Amino acid sequence: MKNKYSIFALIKNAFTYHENWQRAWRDPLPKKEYDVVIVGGGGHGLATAYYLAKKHGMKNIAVVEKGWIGGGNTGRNTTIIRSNYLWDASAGLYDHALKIWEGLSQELNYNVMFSQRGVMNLAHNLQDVRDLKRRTHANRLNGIDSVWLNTEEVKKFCPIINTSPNIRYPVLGGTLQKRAGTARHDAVAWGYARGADAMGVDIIQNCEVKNIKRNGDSIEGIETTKGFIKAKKIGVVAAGHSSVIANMVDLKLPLESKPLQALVSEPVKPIIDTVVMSNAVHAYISQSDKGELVIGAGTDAYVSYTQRGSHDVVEGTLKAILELYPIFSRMKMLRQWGGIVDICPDASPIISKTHIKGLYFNCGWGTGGFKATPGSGDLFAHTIANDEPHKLNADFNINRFVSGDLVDEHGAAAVAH
Amino acid sequence: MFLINCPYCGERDQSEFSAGGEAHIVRPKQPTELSDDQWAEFLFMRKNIKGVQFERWNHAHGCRKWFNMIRDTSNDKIQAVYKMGEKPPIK
Amino acid sequence: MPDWNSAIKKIDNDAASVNTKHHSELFISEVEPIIKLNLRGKSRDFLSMVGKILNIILPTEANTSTNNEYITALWFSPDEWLIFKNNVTNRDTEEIKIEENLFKNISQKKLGSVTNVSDQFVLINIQGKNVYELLSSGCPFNFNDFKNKKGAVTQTILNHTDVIIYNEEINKINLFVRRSFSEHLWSWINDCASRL
Amino acid sequence: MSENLRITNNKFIDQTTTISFKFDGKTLYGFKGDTLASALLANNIHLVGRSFKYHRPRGIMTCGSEEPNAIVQVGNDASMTEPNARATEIELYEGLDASSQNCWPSVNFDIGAVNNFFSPIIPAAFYYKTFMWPASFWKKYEYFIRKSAGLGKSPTEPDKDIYDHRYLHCDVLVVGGGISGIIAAKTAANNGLNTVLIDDKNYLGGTTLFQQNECFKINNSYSNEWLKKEIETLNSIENLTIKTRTTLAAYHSYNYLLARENLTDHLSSSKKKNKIRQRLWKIRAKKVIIATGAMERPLIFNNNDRPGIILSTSIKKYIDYYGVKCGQKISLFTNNDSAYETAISLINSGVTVNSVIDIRDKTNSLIVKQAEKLGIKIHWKSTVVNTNGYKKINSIEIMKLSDDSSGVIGKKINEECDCLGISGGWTPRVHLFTQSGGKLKFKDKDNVFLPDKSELDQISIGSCNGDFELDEVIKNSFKLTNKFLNLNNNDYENLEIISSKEIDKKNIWLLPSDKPLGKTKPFLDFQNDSTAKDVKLALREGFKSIEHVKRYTTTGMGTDQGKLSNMNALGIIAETTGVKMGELGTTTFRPPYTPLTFGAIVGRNVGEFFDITRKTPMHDWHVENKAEFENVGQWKRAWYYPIKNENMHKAVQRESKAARDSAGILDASTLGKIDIQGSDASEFLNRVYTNTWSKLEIGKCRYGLMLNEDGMVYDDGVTARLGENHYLMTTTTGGAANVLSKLEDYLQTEWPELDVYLTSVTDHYATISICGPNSKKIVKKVIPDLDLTDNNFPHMSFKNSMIGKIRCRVMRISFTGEHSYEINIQSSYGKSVWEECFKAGKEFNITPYGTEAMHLLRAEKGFIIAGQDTDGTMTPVDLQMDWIISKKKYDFIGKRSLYRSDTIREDRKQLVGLLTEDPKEVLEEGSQIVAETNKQPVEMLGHVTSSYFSPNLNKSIALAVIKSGKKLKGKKMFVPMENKTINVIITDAIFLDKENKRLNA
Repeated sequence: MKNKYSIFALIKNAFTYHENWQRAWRDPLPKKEYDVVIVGGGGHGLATAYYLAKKHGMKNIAVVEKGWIGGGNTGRNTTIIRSNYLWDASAGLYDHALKIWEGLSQELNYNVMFSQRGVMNLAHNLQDVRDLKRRTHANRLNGIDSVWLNTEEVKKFCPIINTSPNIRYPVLGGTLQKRAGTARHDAVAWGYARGADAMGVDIIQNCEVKNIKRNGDSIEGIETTKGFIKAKKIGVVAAGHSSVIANMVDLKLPLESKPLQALVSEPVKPIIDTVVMSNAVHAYISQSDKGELVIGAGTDAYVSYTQRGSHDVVEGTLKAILELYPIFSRMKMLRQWGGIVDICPDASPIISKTHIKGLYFNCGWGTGGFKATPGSGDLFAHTIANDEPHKLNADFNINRFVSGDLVDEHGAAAVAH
Repeated sequence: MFLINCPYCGERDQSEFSAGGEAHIVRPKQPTELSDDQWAEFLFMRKNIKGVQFERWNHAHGCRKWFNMIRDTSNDKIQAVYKMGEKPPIK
Repeated sequence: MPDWNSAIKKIDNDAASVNTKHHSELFISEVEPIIKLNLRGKSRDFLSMVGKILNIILPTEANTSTNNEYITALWFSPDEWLIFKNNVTNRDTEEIKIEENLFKNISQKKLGSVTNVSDQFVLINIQGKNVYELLSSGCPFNFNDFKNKKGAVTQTILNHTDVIIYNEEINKINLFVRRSFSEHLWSWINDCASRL
Repeated sequence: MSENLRITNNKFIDQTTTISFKFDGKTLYGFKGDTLASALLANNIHLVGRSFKYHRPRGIMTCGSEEPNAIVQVGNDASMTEPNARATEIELYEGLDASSQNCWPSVNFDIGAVNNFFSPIIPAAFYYKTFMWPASFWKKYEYFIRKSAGLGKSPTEPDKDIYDHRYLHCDVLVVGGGISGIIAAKTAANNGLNTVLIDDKNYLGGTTLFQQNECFKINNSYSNEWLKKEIETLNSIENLTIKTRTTLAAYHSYNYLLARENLTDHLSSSKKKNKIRQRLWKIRAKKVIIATGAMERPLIFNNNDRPGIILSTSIKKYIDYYGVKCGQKISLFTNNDSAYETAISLINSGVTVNSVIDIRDKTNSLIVKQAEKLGIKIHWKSTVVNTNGYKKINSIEIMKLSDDSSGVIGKKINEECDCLGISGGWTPRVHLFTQSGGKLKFKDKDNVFLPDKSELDQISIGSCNGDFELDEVIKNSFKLTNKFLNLNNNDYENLEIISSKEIDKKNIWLLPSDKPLGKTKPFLDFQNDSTAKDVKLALREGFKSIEHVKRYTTTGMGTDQGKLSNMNALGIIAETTGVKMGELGTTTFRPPYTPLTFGAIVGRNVGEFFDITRKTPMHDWHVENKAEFENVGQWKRAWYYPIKNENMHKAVQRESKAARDSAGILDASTLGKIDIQGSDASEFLNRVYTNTWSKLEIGKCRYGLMLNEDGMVYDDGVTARLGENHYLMTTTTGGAANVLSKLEDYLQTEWPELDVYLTSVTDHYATISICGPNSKKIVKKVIPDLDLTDNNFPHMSFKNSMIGKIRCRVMRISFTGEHSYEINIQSSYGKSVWEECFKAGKEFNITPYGTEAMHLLRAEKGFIIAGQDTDGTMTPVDLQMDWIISKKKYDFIGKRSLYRSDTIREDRKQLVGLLTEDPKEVLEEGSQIVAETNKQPVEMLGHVTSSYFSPNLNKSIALAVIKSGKKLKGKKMFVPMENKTINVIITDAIFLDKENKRLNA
């Protein structure tokens, strides 16, 4: 049993100079065989393992991670959480996640700092207005708290936005989802890892999958840098590297892995207390609890696994930021980085079985996977445990690319997140 | 920012180019004879290789010519460029 | 008879029909519309037909140009060229003659294409010591060799706008920009030039 | 100014020019050439800020860009204030007004310091363990957490300064103007290579510039005198460009580098005006030589964070370069020889050096011998176990190290001091190298990470490459440069160099104290208040990766990005876990090297230059006639033309009515136009459009629909057959560039066998569209020679003609359903012909209409707008445009996708018309349609894509896409709004003139 975290635990441990805190998770060697091996120790993978153990009573589970947990897109994103998606399928999926977010700190006994400070999406041209209103109407009917704001209301909600009608692409209004917000990204991975570990899940870091061993149409296990691990089921949650794993079993996925960049400014006192996104001028921004402005850029158009994108993208994003927030011109970029995002043609994810028995994929989250972490883990766990999808992820199967029944969030999410 | 050697114009900054995805995915000559699966393979399925990838680029803000590039996606190193219709200089 | 209008709104109300602007070590002027034709073709017959009609050999070396007394031809790609008159002449008659002659002998004979793009592009002339300081404020192209090479041509981007730059003489360039972009670029060029 | 802290024989800064400045409201004085830090120290001000978490007093610690503590707010003007500026980098100027940050009410008395009291219960990452109960309180907790976060304050008004960009292409870029950079730059440039040398300081020479010591001599001169002569020769070298005050910010792949040049920050406000503040250089270098030197590290011991504790070599720079004494009685604490150079400089300037505390056993390098000769007291094999003094250090406690150095022994010595210099050895500045993708190797002997393998054409030289001794620096810099540039230069071959050499090296990453670790405060990251204890806590809790430790403890996440703390943190992890440092690896250094203003990154692309504005030839006319504009892509399109106080609705109603009642005129110049020639032009169109083109007569026009390969509608427009092998295609305004590039792609990649040429002529033509029952009369007046009879010039045909001596092409096509003409003329004449049309139409009350009325008019006729009525999920069948899909053609782009299992479904969303029960009720575009009102949740069947009040039908009309819409005509549906539900009836999508009578009227 793990120590419970609380203010009392902190006070108690202060007397022993904090020398007696337990490990948040063990550092086990891989066993010979697991019922389920999750490939990828990011938020989604750890959450999957957590829910497999918690909701489906599975005990013999491992998460293998080639680096350190949370070191991929989980630790590189701009932490935006929202569920105001256009299509019913997406709204169902992301709002399922949002509902879990709302009690996640308590569930995990780990403060993931989920901050419901609202997410605003701005409209800059008439088509934006139509699209965003369409989304707001759909959200309302789907029970998602999204409202349309006119320009004055936008200004009122976030006074530092330049809403002058004389700028190149004036703000014509926007939508607001108040339940949306941000969370502390690292804490999500750590919290799930701690929770999963407590239920016996083996989290094995620095363990890279080199090959997947299969016997005809079913899988047998994985070859790793720490040896062969036998597995009844394998759930792949490798984000940008999904295709690399898929290629091991000659499975082609409708994915392209592209660089996505983000940056933070130096920390300053609170100046913006919500999240503002703008598709038309490609910028989104929030301020972290440390005071840094967290700014996301777009993806580059080419495939790359380097975790580095081109400077033009960063320049373009900051250009848009200064158009909307000219007060930030003297702020300084402190750090800039890139992640690798795997993008589906319809900008929606895949949470699906494959034609290979025992092999499951959870991928294609593109630029916006963080927000779905708890929901994605829950639904993927369901899919693996029951060998069939939950109704909330039934539409996100691989076969949709054959039938043509896409969940096209492209129009509504040129810049997702 | 890559420095790309356009096979027609010479070395230029990446900002003059646009990327066009994987190369040598030939549009089927008789699409009507393909199954939905086969058509989906052409339309959507990609190798998305980490390593040496063959891809298409367009010198969009220069000569407007499309050409092929061999690039290692694990380090972004461009290994060769060649014109449409030409055989790849590297296997 | 309709009048022609510059694409660039005249801010200085002087008498000249085109915009001009002086800066330190820079003189920037708009060139009155002259005939510009886009030629496309791949075959040898195409090249020789153009040569015969215009009395000019189209440049086949990348990023170069050729010219004669009347006409300059810029290389765009292995099968695309821009030709333009060196001087403003009687637009309404002479232009049509050249174009129709080429069109008849090239396009209609299936040797290639001939397209009038006289007003597709606005031509801006920039000269002075600071030409390349100005260009490198918004253009990723490496002008180190270009600037010493009379007749050199490049298609590139200047302040996010597609442009064609032709090295007419040392420290004197012709810049072609699409008409709808020209006022914006003109404004950017002058803003930039005022600070060099 | 406290005179006694300045020495007057200093040669580097201008002590004859006094500059007044303000710090925390107090007026102070410094000299020209001072930094804010040196001027503050000269005024005996050490306390300049408070730390992030515990609000502990913080003083100036370094003299450069790695400064973690002395970060200040510059200026208090709402638009020009700058947060988090480093006092060590700010050049003093008249009127500089700086203040300390993260403290309230003042740096001297800071309420936030109460956190220091709570520090026992708020170790690293405590927030993950608490604030969870009750759940609803997190918002309140967070409010206070956020309030206490952040350092400086953001400006609150737009920046008035200007920023700029410049591209630079060179053969060799040398980064760093210290001794090795100078040698490299000179060698390169003297051999004909176009070379650029940049340095972030306002002078060249690095630390050698003030290294005047018997132990360091070149050709019998002091090393600094020799270097000065070298610098003097640089100006005469032809191929060499020198940029000072220029910081290399980012090193990207393909030798693409960004450098920021500061142009005005050091000038007084009157001199800054109208000048570019910062310029971002975008450098493309064939070869890069990194000569960025090394940084001194602090030592990690109990209470090592007090104001007055300064890096040893910074103390040396303050005395030798700025002529400022950091104290009167200085102690030095070191693990290497550098502190001895400082001690000697201090003694030579008349400052008392209490002692040097050295963790090593006795060593006898040249410099140490010299120090001993000067009588400097040295505590060998000793450590500082504690320091005292809250706002400024006043004494230190020294003890001997045990034999194995793991603890302390013997008697504690108390030494009074007003400043403690510390030196924990040197860290090569490998940041740029790693940014560029280079891999590091660890050199155990020196405890340093050094450049190893790189993909790019670059080298590192000097101390950033691990050469720390003067003779090695010179010889190796020169040798490596020669080899890298393939040169046979011998300029620096035969120098006679005297250099003290460090003999002993020793590192104890966390120095022992006489107290248990839990009771000590050994700081690692001074800005974020993370201590060695925090790192150990993280390790205990299982955060083993260096990245985990960093994120868990926030070590290295301050504004110095771990420049001072990273190596020490790694060392402590290595010591604690027993893993070798080389195996741990470092955290990734990310760009920029030092923080870079958003302004510099964006440059001039703000305000009017944020994005290109495209204008039509008639734009000025629209402006003169008070048009409101709509942004369509980069185009400005006339949206509507209000008369007097008309609002948009009234203007659009008037314009739409006039267009049907008499005549309307529209600027359609923005539509994309592509000239298509070649013997396979017809075949090409067959493949890119869904309908058949080969049989279109010359002189005729046809509407075409273009799909994506996935079968979804992509673009549409009218194409005219100008000749046997010649077409003119029109595209949507927004789609123009994409359509051309897509068509080129197919031509060049898939169908190279087709003889087709595409040339954009969008800008070449102005397009004037005149519609309405009187349009014919107006066109007749403008072009009298043109035979406009229906027989000669029917709908969907065009004629070439002349206006005066200018050629024009008139097309009889219609997007409004009215009898309508489009005049295409060379753009230069567009405005003039437009005005003529207007003049000719005056008697018919010709009315200019904008895009909004155009949208309304076409909706009355049920014409779609690609992008408004389609969203990338609509096939032509969904749009009920089955008629446009050729059944005969074997293939066209997107055809196969129309026959997939999902696309052939009959219950897909289909385009229909909608009429509201109340004809006055106008639906909101984007509103959703349902079949039942009393259910929650309820299935959404579709949505409204276009909706208007039609003045011509005197009722509200709308287009919508609805599931199985085709079959549902006549059915009643509901549009639920926030506060009401609107009843609608599904109808045909054509509301007006189904028989096309008006077209032919």
